[in-house]
Amino acid sequence: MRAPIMPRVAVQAAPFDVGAEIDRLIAGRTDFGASVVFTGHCRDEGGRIAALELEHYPGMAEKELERIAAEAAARWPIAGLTIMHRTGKVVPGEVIVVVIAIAEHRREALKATEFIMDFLKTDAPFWKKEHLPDGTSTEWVAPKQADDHARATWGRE
Amino acid sequence: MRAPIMPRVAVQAAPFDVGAEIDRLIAGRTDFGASVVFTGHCRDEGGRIAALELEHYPGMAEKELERIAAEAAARWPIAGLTIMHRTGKVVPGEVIVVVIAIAEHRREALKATEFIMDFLKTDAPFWKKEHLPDGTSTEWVAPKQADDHARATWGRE
Amino acid sequence: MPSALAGGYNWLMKLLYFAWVRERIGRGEETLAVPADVETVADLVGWLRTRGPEYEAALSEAQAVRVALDKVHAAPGASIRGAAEAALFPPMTGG
Amino acid sequence: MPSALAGGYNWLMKLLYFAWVRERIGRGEETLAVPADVETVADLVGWLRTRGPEYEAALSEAQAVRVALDKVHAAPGASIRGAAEAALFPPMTGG
Repeated sequence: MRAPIMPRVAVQAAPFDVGAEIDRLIAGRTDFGASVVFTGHCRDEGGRIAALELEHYPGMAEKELERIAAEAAARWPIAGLTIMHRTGKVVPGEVIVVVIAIAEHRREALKATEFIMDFLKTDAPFWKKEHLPDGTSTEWVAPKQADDHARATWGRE
Repeated sequence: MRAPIMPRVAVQAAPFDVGAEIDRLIAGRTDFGASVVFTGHCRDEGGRIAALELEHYPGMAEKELERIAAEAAARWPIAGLTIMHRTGKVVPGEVIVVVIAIAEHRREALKATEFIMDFLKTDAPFWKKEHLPDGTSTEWVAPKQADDHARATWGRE
Repeated sequence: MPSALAGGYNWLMKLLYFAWVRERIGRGEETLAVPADVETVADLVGWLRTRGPEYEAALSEAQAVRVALDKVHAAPGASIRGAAEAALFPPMTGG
Repeated sequence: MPSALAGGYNWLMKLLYFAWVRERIGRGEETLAVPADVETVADLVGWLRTRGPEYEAALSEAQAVRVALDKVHAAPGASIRGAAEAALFPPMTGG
């Protein structure tokens, strides 16, 4: 009986207003019981990192986020979904990625969020470069085996 | 090396300012990579529910939330934690419970949030009474077997 | 006073009731003199059921009634000795 | 133009490079005439490696290089026929 949801997906250089995104998804709605807001933040790793620079593949990045959103919505009866990812330079504390999932019950919202982040990490074409405090040296972030493993636990694809 | 965290726990009749609670936990911090904000909302169930009334056991409610917070912090290396629960009357759309967990990596923050909600549902002394739109009839919400099952999957107290 | 207890005297305990247990009993709290032979949580529930039809109505679904002693969940076999406060309530439905 | 391909003519493909693949090759994109006998993603990577030391430096860690055809992830054995655009990049590290 539930109408298919239209996930909101965005890739942008501007910082996010997470509160506004939550409002945009849930304002006026009384048909959901659980909301999960996941945000991934730039860490300074004890002062080692001055900034991260996010490179992406324009066009494919949005397409992959849409594909992952559709897959999550097909797996769990979620009532609303937002996935947003930053590009360009971000400084410690800033939000790199935000996932907002609402559902009737908590389990769907939590599982969908976990699934989206696991797939986003391994499938969405973004790459992080570290800018170190000395202002010159930079280094590409290495992928984590744990991320490949996390994606594999979902059982297909 | 991580200092023990001091979870923030509150039980209150006033509506929550979730954005302010997030800020309170994360403002100025650059030592975490993942934040999960779970909110449980009053649903109207297609117009069946006009409001929920939340009864609680003062003293024990706070104590149980603190116990659950401490247990979560002992299980996962979380960097900050907030658990808040409403009492009294809430209307559809309003937030009943909020859990905010921050951690270095997403998995800890997501798992801790899931764990906290599973234990809160079965162990924290709150009871919901439904107020129906006719203005007179009320009914106590029945516990869900799924909640007992969810708690049991964590393997010990 | 352990000697008084051992001698079979009643002792005073604060009882709290919540949700439909409270509604059926008709009050939220009371202080009762609990007989000395009421030793466990299960004994306490059983003894309360003998106090009148309103208690019987509230507590007959023994599986459905939970007990906390001094604000900590207690199993049916737990001793109530030393507890100043016992709360009886249905399974919780918060969150 | 299948007949031209069947006849062994080269065909034009847009190549995109990202992250350290881009840095090592020294450019973000280029359009190349791909020989007709380059049929799969693996063939394409192998052929690019023959184009010069900068390509060899970028693509020698064959396990580490991923390919997308027309903005969709493609396995090494996938056919590149019909694709207008191929992107080569390291494992992703977003989120």
